[in-house]
Amino acid sequence: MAIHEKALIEDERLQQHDELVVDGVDVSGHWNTMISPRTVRDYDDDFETKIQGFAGGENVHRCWQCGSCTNSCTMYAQNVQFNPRYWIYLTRLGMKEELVKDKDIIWQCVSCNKCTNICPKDVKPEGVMKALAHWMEEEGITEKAPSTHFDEEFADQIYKTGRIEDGKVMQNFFKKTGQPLVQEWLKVFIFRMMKHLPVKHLMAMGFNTIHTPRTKSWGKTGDVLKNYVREQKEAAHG
Amino acid sequence: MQQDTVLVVGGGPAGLAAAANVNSAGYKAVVVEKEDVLGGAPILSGYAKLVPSGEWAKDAIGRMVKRVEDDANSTVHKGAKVEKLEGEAGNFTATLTNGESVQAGAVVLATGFTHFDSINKPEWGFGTYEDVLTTTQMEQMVASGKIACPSDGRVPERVCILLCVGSRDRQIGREWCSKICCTVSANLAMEIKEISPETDVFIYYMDIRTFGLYEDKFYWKSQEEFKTKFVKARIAEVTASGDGRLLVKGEDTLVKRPIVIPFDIVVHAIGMDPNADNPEISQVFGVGLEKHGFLERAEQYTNTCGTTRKGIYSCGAAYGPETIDDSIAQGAAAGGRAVADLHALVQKAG
Amino acid sequence: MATYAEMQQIFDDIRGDFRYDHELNGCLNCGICTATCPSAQFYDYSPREIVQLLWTENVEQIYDAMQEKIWACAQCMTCAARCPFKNSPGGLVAIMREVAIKHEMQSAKDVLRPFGRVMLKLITTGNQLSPDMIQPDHFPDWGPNIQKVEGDLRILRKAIPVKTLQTVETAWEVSLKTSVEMYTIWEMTGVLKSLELMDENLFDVIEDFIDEKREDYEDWLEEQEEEDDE
Amino acid sequence: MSEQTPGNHNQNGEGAGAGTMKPGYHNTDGQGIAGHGSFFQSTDLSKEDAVKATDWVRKHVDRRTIDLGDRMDDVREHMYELEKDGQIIIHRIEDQHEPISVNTLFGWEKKVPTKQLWHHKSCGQCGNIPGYPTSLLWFMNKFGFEPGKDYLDETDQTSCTAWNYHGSGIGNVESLAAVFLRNFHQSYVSGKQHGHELGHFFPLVHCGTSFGNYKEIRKYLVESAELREKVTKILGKLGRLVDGKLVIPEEIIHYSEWVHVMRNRIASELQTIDVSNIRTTAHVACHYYKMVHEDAVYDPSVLGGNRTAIITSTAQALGAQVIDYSTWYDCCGFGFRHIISEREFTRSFTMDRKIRVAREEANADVMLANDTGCVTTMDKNQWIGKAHNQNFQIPIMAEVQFAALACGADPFKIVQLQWHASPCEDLVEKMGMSWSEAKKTFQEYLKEVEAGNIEYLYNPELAYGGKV
Repeated sequence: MAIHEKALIEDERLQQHDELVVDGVDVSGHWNTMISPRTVRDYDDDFETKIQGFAGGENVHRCWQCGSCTNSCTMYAQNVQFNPRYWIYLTRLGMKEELVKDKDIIWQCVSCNKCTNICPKDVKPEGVMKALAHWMEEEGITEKAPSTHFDEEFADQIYKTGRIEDGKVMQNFFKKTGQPLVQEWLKVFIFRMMKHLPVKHLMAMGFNTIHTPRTKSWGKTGDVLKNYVREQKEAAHG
Repeated sequence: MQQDTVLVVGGGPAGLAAAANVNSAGYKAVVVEKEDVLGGAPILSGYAKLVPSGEWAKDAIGRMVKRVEDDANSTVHKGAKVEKLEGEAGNFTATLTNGESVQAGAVVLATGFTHFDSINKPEWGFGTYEDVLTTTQMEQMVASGKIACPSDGRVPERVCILLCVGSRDRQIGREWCSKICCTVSANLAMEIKEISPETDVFIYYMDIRTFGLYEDKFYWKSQEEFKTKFVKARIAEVTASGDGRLLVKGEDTLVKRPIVIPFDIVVHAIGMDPNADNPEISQVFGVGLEKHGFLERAEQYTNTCGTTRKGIYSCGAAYGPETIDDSIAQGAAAGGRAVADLHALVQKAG
Repeated sequence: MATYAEMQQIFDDIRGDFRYDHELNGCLNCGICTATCPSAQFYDYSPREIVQLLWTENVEQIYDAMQEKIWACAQCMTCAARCPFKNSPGGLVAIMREVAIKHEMQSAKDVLRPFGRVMLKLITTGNQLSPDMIQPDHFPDWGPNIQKVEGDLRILRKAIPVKTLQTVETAWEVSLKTSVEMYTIWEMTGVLKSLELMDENLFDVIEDFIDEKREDYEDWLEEQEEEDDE
Repeated sequence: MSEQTPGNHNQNGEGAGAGTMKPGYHNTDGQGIAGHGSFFQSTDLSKEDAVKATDWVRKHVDRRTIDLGDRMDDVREHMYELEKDGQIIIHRIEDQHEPISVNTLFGWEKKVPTKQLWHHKSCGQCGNIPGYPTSLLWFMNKFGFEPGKDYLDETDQTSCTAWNYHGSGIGNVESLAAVFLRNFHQSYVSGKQHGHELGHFFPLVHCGTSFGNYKEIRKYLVESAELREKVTKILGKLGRLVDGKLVIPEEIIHYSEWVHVMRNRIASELQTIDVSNIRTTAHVACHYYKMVHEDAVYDPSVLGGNRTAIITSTAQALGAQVIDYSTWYDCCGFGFRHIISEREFTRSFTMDRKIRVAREEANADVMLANDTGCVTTMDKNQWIGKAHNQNFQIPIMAEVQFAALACGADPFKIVQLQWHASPCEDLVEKMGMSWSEAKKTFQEYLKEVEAGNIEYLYNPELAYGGKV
């Protein structure tokens, strides 16, 4: 007695023991299948505020679901599952589970900003999608995007030394994103650069890459800066 | 001589406006109000702040009452109804339930509406659960200055307002839109939030009809400044869970899933029914009712203040769901039209 | 996959049913029906969607819905009791199911195969359920405690203090004349015809049974006459 | 709440009063609805004005009809017209049926016959939960009704066949209408067969789905001349017309409506067991009060008239506690085809939306229902919950079975609880009876049955339409 309407039930809502005996009765397989309901039983009241704490999400509460964003969306034209209006709605009510179901496509926003341009209530849907993508990274729902790794490495070096060393940023960025440290394009790039640079500069670059000198009297500035950024973030996220 | 007198039936915003306009033209107004106070629904039902002015009902309507009561050309009969009306346009005689008789050349029926009784929609929990209220009751709570659950006095974490209660519902014979509930609800959401900032307000809607200038002033403002959440779902049932909280059951038609969400207070945005006395009014005054039970308009474009009987005019919510400000405008127009027609009669006779 | 013309015909048959206008007045997409729908709690099934498909005359998606979705409806009719428009989504589903059978849709055949036992019982006896249909070995998921007193089913049924209920193969005793009248109803209203479209084997079994019962009835009538003559 | 404040206007119990239900608690305070708490501050209205402010709340349930005017169609009006036209014969409820009037959802009056009844059985009940019909017949006997004279139980009837209709789509309106008219014709002429006038016995429908289905079919018959014409042909062939006309009963009456109108007599004349310690929850069949809903019984004194009175009224009359729960309005999960071939849905639904809730929220001792499908679904599907940590159990039975227990009927011989899978033992014990002793007695009785010594509620000869 298979479930005829099986296509109407998500797999994760089916519970079944393939082999099971209860009170001496064999109820293996479909004889014990239970379906868990698909009903939404509560909202997460704090979620909207949380997303508003991320850059781009500030105006999410203004949305009235007209659908202009989705209708104008470049990605929606490719994939009807890509629906900014819907994600904004889910964000407003705090339906995180539904949002997470689309985790693999929300980041695909190409930032054409047609939605932001057309929105009659100034919601900035493009920003909301960025905010959602960042929230998912932060929660570990999705892996960090390469750009996030780059940003982090960049900021780290600033905190430590008050300046960045291009070579080191690149090296660590490749490491964190699992890319080979020596890349063909990089070789060509360095080779060309070397041809035109005075030797003195080249030596200084090599030295700096190894010793990463700090900005003059940087002292505790890095820590202060780091604290300030942290505070700002916390204030924004509530 | 009765051709200088207009009988105004009903002392609500429309009737008061009609009487005032009759007076301002130098004619006499006789106001007959079945309740013991003037002011109509805003006063009788204890409304809080009015849409769109934001003034307290008592102050705003109070001024209208005072204007009529202070006018030497006005006579007011409270606690009385018209029992019988004889004569014709220019020469009516009305017998009142208090034994008095009024001679008037014209009659303005400003008889208003009756609030929808939520008991007619029992699956929405009114009458079963103490924490299910109507907008009218919630207005009174706002007027009292404290938002709390009637059942135990706790401050509600969440309040929801259900739109279209007693409107747009063929099951209970109410096919009309009550026009004002969207705006009133958005306004109420702001009032609740103002008094009780820790309370989240949700409005469950099928569509939002905050027409005209009410759009940004109420709908947008409640959403953008007061963080009211609008959920696209018309609620099917309200029940209570074991912990005493109310459960609101609907389909979120945007998410396309059934929802069962806990709330502390559920507010019915009740609609406007025809005045429960309309069958009687129709008989006493010899005027027709349209198919929903409101008074029938004589003619939409050239005689908007008329009824099916010559010399009898109407205005405001007697014709169908109406806002307070439009009721006042219509009342003024009806008063003006009555006086103008009487003036023409006298000229003709003269 | 059906052609567009076939799908259009299916829709026309649905729309042509005399109940159609009675069950569908319009729709504002409010969602009350789906909110109260037991099936919507568990299936990706929505009476609102069914009504919308019909209301917007979307013949392709109506056809799709008839493959699977219409069978999810539990026919409790809560939707009809609640709809502010006085539609009956459940009633519309009933029409769609009948049309699915009329068009011999494979989905209908698949769905109805396990239901054959009920149809067999119903069409032959006029009862839809009988004591011998719900013995423990039929439905292990109802557990070992399906009867609280051990014993032979026939004896346990005999211990019901009403004669008409002391039956095993039918819910109550139905007189032969009654059964034969019922067979006439099945024939004249096209029920047997529908059954033949759905499940030819079951139809053959039932037809044999009906013939046999009719013969029994004829014999009984003759006996009666003879008795009266005596 | 002594002050008359604006919100506190309805505590005199007039109109909607006595409706306040706290979930999980027994409603004992009888307080009015919509009363606000003591914190509630007065606006500047005087007390009198404040009371008037929401006076409309007190104009109660009956308004459901008044405002609706003729836009709410009463099928009976059309039936009377058809009868006047000479098109149909109405099987009327007359004095010999000793009817009691009740109000329906729109405040319409419905006559419920109490005597001279023709039992129209339910296949699910008889096949599966026979304690239903036996408890009902037992009550009729207890009231001194003489079987065969004051009521009939005949073999000349079929099921309504609506289970198949809703489950499969095989079957159609025409066949349902023909079955309906055939069965009810038999009820109409049965009086004559037993030496009375035509129409002497009035049909009492046992099944919820039959009840809903017959009401719906009656509507279609009244609306559609074409349908009437078609079935007239069939009924003619069966010899089931009277003067060439169709016979349609004036009212469709469900057995639980009979129990409802008899509840006070049951409690005052027959009750022997105090059930005030029993926590009951009600599950009213969808097909009783949702299909053709204007015909379901509502009573202002039961649940404030806000929900159908059936079942609750009986439990209250017996003095049991009635406990609210959040899924009161939900269906049981039966689903017609689902319980046979989509069992995963049925068991999941009934466990999640009914049994778990009645157990966790209401902590009920018993769930009372008024239809076969619901009792079967909720009763049989509890056990499998054990497979997925949902071991919620609660006794399930019909309100008429519970009432019979409260009036001292034997749990086995009359109430036939041996056919139930849910833990009815617990309820019987809590009502002060010994399950094990009753069971022992019954097992002794089974030996008598085997030997052919059967006790009857109803003269077995009469079942075959025999002469008295």
